[in-house]
Amino acid sequence: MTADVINWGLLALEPPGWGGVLLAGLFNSIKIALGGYSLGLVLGTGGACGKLYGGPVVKDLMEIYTTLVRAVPELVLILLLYYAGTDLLNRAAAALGYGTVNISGLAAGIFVIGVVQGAYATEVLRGAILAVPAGQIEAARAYGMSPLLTLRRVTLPAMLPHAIPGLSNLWLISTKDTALLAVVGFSELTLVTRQAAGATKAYMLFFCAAGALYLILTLVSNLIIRFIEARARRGWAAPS
Amino acid sequence: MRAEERAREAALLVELPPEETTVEATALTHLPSARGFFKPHRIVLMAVAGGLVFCAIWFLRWDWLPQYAGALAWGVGVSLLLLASTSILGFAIAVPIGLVQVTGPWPLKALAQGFCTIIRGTPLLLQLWLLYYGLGSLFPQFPAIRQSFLWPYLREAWPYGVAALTFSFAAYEGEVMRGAFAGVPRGELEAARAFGMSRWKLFWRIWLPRAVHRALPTLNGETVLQLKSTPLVATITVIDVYAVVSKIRQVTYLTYEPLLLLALIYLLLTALLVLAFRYFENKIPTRSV
Amino acid sequence: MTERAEAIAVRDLRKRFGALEVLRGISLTAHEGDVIAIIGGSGSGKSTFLRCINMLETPSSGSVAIRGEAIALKGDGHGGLAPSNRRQVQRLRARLGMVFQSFNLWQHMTIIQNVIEAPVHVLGVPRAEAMERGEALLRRVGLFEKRDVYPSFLSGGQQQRAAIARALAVQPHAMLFDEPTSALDPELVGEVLGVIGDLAKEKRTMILVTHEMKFARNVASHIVFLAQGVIEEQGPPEQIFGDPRSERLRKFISSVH
Amino acid sequence: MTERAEAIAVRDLRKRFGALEVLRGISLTAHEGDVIAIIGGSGSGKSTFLRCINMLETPSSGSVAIRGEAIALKGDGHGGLAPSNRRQVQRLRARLGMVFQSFNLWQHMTIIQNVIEAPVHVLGVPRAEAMERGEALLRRVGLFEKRDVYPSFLSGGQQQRAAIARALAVQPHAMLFDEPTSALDPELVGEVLGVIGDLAKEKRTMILVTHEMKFARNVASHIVFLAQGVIEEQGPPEQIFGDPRSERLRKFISSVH
Amino acid sequence: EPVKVGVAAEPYPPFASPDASGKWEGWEIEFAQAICKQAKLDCVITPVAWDGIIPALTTKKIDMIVGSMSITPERLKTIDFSDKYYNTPTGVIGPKSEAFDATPAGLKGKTIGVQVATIHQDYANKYFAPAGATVKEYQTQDEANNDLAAGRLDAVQADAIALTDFLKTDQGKQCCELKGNVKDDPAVLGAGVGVGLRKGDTELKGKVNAAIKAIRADGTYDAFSKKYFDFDVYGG
Ligand SMILES: Nc1ncnc2c1ncn2[C@@H]1O[C@H](COP(=O)(O)OP(=O)(O)OP(=O)(O)O)[C@@H](O)[C@H]1O
Ligand SMILES: Nc1ncnc2c1ncn2[C@@H]1O[C@H](COP(=O)(O)OP(=O)(O)OP(=O)(O)O)[C@@H](O)[C@H]1O
Ligand SMILES: [Mg+2]
Ligand SMILES: [Mg+2]
Repeated sequence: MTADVINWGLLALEPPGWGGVLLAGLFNSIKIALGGYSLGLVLGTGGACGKLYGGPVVKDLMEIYTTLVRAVPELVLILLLYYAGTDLLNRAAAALGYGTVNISGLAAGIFVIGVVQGAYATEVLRGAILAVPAGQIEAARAYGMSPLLTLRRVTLPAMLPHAIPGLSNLWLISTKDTALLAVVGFSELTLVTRQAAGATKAYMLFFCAAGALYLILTLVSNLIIRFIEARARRGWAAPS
Repeated sequence: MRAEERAREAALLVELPPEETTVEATALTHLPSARGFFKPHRIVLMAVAGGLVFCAIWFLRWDWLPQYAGALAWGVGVSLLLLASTSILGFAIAVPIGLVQVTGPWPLKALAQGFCTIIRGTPLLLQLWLLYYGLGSLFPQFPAIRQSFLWPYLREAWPYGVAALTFSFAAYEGEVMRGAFAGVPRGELEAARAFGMSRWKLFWRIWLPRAVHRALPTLNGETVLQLKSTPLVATITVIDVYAVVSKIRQVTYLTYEPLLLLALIYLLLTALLVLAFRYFENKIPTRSV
Repeated sequence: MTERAEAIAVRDLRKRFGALEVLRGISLTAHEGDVIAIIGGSGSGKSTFLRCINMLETPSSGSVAIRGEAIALKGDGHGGLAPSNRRQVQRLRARLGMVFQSFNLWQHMTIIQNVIEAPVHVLGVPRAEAMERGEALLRRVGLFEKRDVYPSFLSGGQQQRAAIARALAVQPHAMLFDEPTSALDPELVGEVLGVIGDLAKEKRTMILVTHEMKFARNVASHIVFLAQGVIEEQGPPEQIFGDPRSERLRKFISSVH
Repeated sequence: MTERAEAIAVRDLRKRFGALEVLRGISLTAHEGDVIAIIGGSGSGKSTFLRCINMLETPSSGSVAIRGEAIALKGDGHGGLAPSNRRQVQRLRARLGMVFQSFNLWQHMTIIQNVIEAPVHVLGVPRAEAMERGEALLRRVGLFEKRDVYPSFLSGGQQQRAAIARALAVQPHAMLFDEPTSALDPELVGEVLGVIGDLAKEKRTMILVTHEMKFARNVASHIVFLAQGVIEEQGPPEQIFGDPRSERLRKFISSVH
Repeated sequence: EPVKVGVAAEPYPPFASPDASGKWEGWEIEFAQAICKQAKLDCVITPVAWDGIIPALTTKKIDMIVGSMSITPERLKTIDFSDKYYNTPTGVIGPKSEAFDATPAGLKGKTIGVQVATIHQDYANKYFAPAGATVKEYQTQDEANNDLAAGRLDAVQADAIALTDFLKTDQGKQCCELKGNVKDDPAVLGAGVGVGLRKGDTELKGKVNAAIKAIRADGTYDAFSKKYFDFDVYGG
């Protein structure tokens, strides 16, 4: 129980070690982060297009969305969305006569992280699209491309190099935001760490172990990001 | 020389994407402009919004509000105090962290970079719990600490909250300051040297203010992000506005109302922060290119 | 001239930006094989005129017809016009090869991908066929070895030649050039003008805005001098440069020489 | 010339960057009131020489004396020299007004703050006095109305004039100019040269690196032609421009004219 | 359709805590399994953050709460309860080095830790805070215990069984002892612990009540209780 004897056996993968539980929690965190991030990308792409090309009403609605999400703490948003979002969904389903829909914790977590990420991604992508030289898009128009084709063939691929640093940061934020789901009792890495620490009283050991896991996740992600970035930057002249 | 290069390479391996790229995307730094507020579609939207607010007031329960007004105000005060103290302390640490990464000897450089990477690479919630439940429960095992004059403070929760938030701010803003220090044009520093400034004078009069000036827009965003991080301290028994609202939720068993109010409070606080920063930024105008 | 078909016919084109009337009634017909050079001072509306032809800029009034097919226009509710049929505009645009002052090559595609993009994705040419034709075009502008290189690795002159190949790849009815050399360093201008000169010799229909008077004189079959949004003077190069009538034109020519 | 005091005396200055020896033994004396223009091709070491005078670059060997006071130097352990007394360098620098090619005004201060910064914070002049003198200087360079404006809102020419006022504010024993006009648009060059010309007429000690030959000829009392790190030729302007001896100088003059 | 049984996501031994394989175990988990079996319900144990467990129930994230939740008049305004399934007194523990008793006078000037959203919180706020004690709220019981051991609290008030369990651990044995049980106040401390149910979910309530009666009658309840306690946890 004192710090001088660290009981590494507590981290063993098999019970009575808690390593397996931690890894399962990490796996849950990654699942939510991946799901939320993907959902965020979809929402963000829609949001950015809406903000740039939408009608006045769409533009204003998007502005409200990104303003609210960027001004309110994630923790508060997560609580609101976790309870309100699923409740509204249930009520809507009930009103439409579907009865209650069964929302798993995983889906709720993905939904919550996704909505938050969506607002962030909207801003990142909007900035990246604005960074595409207007002439590139005009050339597409001049060759008879329809607006959708222009978006698919020119605007989106051309903005990618501008968006990647921002999107990489969003991914790192998304992995860390999963920890906030601990406060609604979702069994991701941070919560299982707290449970393990509470059950064994080895607080330092487990929190440090979880920190190391998050850090590894971050650093491995970062290596992958660099690889992707190097590929997306093909075509950009090397900085002279 | 060789060692330095190796250290730099090793450090490069763990460098995270620059913080500046997302600050504006994750923190509100500009309020929507009031101009053109009265276009037809806006009036409709505002009517809808008004309707929603009315519904919220009419159909939801707000009778608990007067009873807790005092506690809420107190909580807001605690949140703001936390924000101010940790931002200022964090900034004070961020300056040397940014500076040594630009000019420091490599051991300091590596240390600063390691600090930034570890803090930026792990969730704040975890850091908070590590400090409070982890480190905090180790302290009393040392009689020396238990008997020291620090113990009355170490018993409390807020020092751990302040420490965690300060470190977090220092790491994120240190990364920003690194870019800001490195981005000050060499010529301006050279001009200062050419006018006979000593190193200290050059740092205090030219390099630091110029770097801060450059970092100001990002600093705005970082401070908003810091405000958004403060509610996490409620999980280690500090009673900020989030904790007050949690308590209201538990006592009244209301799901939405307290949270909506909380969101509104943070929205207003963010707007206030943005306005304050706009005031400062306008003091030193820069021509937008 | 009269027996050849009309490639581009512009009637009484007007364009205003807010209070500023940039084009004040321009009519111009380019028959198949015509090479028309548009010259004029800065701000005289040359670019705007060119951009109105393929509706990158919508005119305030007037009409444009490509190969006898009038572009359908309707009021846009703000006192100007807008195409009433977007598909028609896209179809007609697809066969007008436009070359911009700043090249506007797509930076995320290699040179050959730039060249085959419009044929494959707009005109629906099979990829292999487009590839083959694209490579032939690149060979022609002297860029075959650069086919798999990204644009930002090329010099300005090479980029502009690639842009010309891209415009040729859609087998255009007519080519539109907007100051194709003015973003280039002086030593690179020659290589681009050489390519355009060759195209002119083939009797391709071309409308080009240029500041290179010597070049315009050698290459164009017809010169149009724009001033303050109207055609101040037009005619064969010998007449425009040898015997300018209007005072303005005379001044303009002496200022650029 | 001989009876006037020595303002700047450089003896056998050498400077190497790694393997490259940029300055290969330069000696030059500027007496009070001299206006010395340094000319020479790109990379000939003009800037390096100027920067060695106030130790922004430390020489590899040789010595520099300001108003008869030699700058104390010691070996830096890498085969070069370094100032042995930092305070001395700072004190001497404070009275050498340096004007850079790219102005280097401090962007976070207004123009007047830029001007009074060194007098107040380095020389310890009372703020009110510095302010008064600074305003007089700004009036002199024609920037009085811009005193409370931040540098980024000024044109290049205005910025350079402000930089000159900043250099004058320390009441310098000598002024050093490193190509003060070469970062300016051609139409802005005149206003800056005008200010420098006025200073020259007042018989201020100045060393200026410039590419403006006509200006150097009109203003300088002495011309130094640097080539490949040595003084190839020097003398009064009439001789240098009218009757150049060395082949290199002759070539240089004809190339820049 | 499975019935989601909400348990607090925090360790609360001996009633419910996760083991090293991530499975939940404890007296209350066995109780939940017993009534589900009895009532032929297909149950899944769903951990939920304690302070959000009632919203989770009302927003249908879970269908019942088996989380040592006492039946209080205040809670009955929002949710419904089954009959009680256990009842234990409320105790106060403190460090061995200090002598005081579990009365408002004894706790004057002391910092007392309680878990949020519990009857103990309400009780401490009603009786001890006005008498000059500082009440500190914790997300989990476990963290309050830990802070007591760490010397950051002077006392912890909680369910007597949970406290006894803590005092049996190494950590508890070293530092602390039971200072006594508090004076009962049914208006605050409630009438025992019941299964939390959504209002209007009468069908489930009927099944649960019947199941509780049945396992009490057929000895199942006593059988698994013996594994944990050497007294009658059902209470009088
Ligand atoms: N989108 C626009 N909005 C407002 N004014 C415009 C716009 N485009 C062009 N103009 C104005 O129209 C006038 C003509 O512009 P245009 O680009 O056609 O001139 P130009 O003859 O091509 O000149 P240059 O030789 O400089 O390219 C200019 O005064 C310009 O400022
Ligand atoms: N810090 C440095 N490190 C290495 N080489 C340098 C450095 N500074 C200057 N040089 C080299 O020294 C040579 C002389 O440079 P310098 O700037 O003095 O030339 P210059 O005469 O001022 O030329 P210009 O007219 O282009 O300004 C150049 O070859 C330059 O590349
Ligand atoms: Mg133009
Ligand atoms: Mg130079």
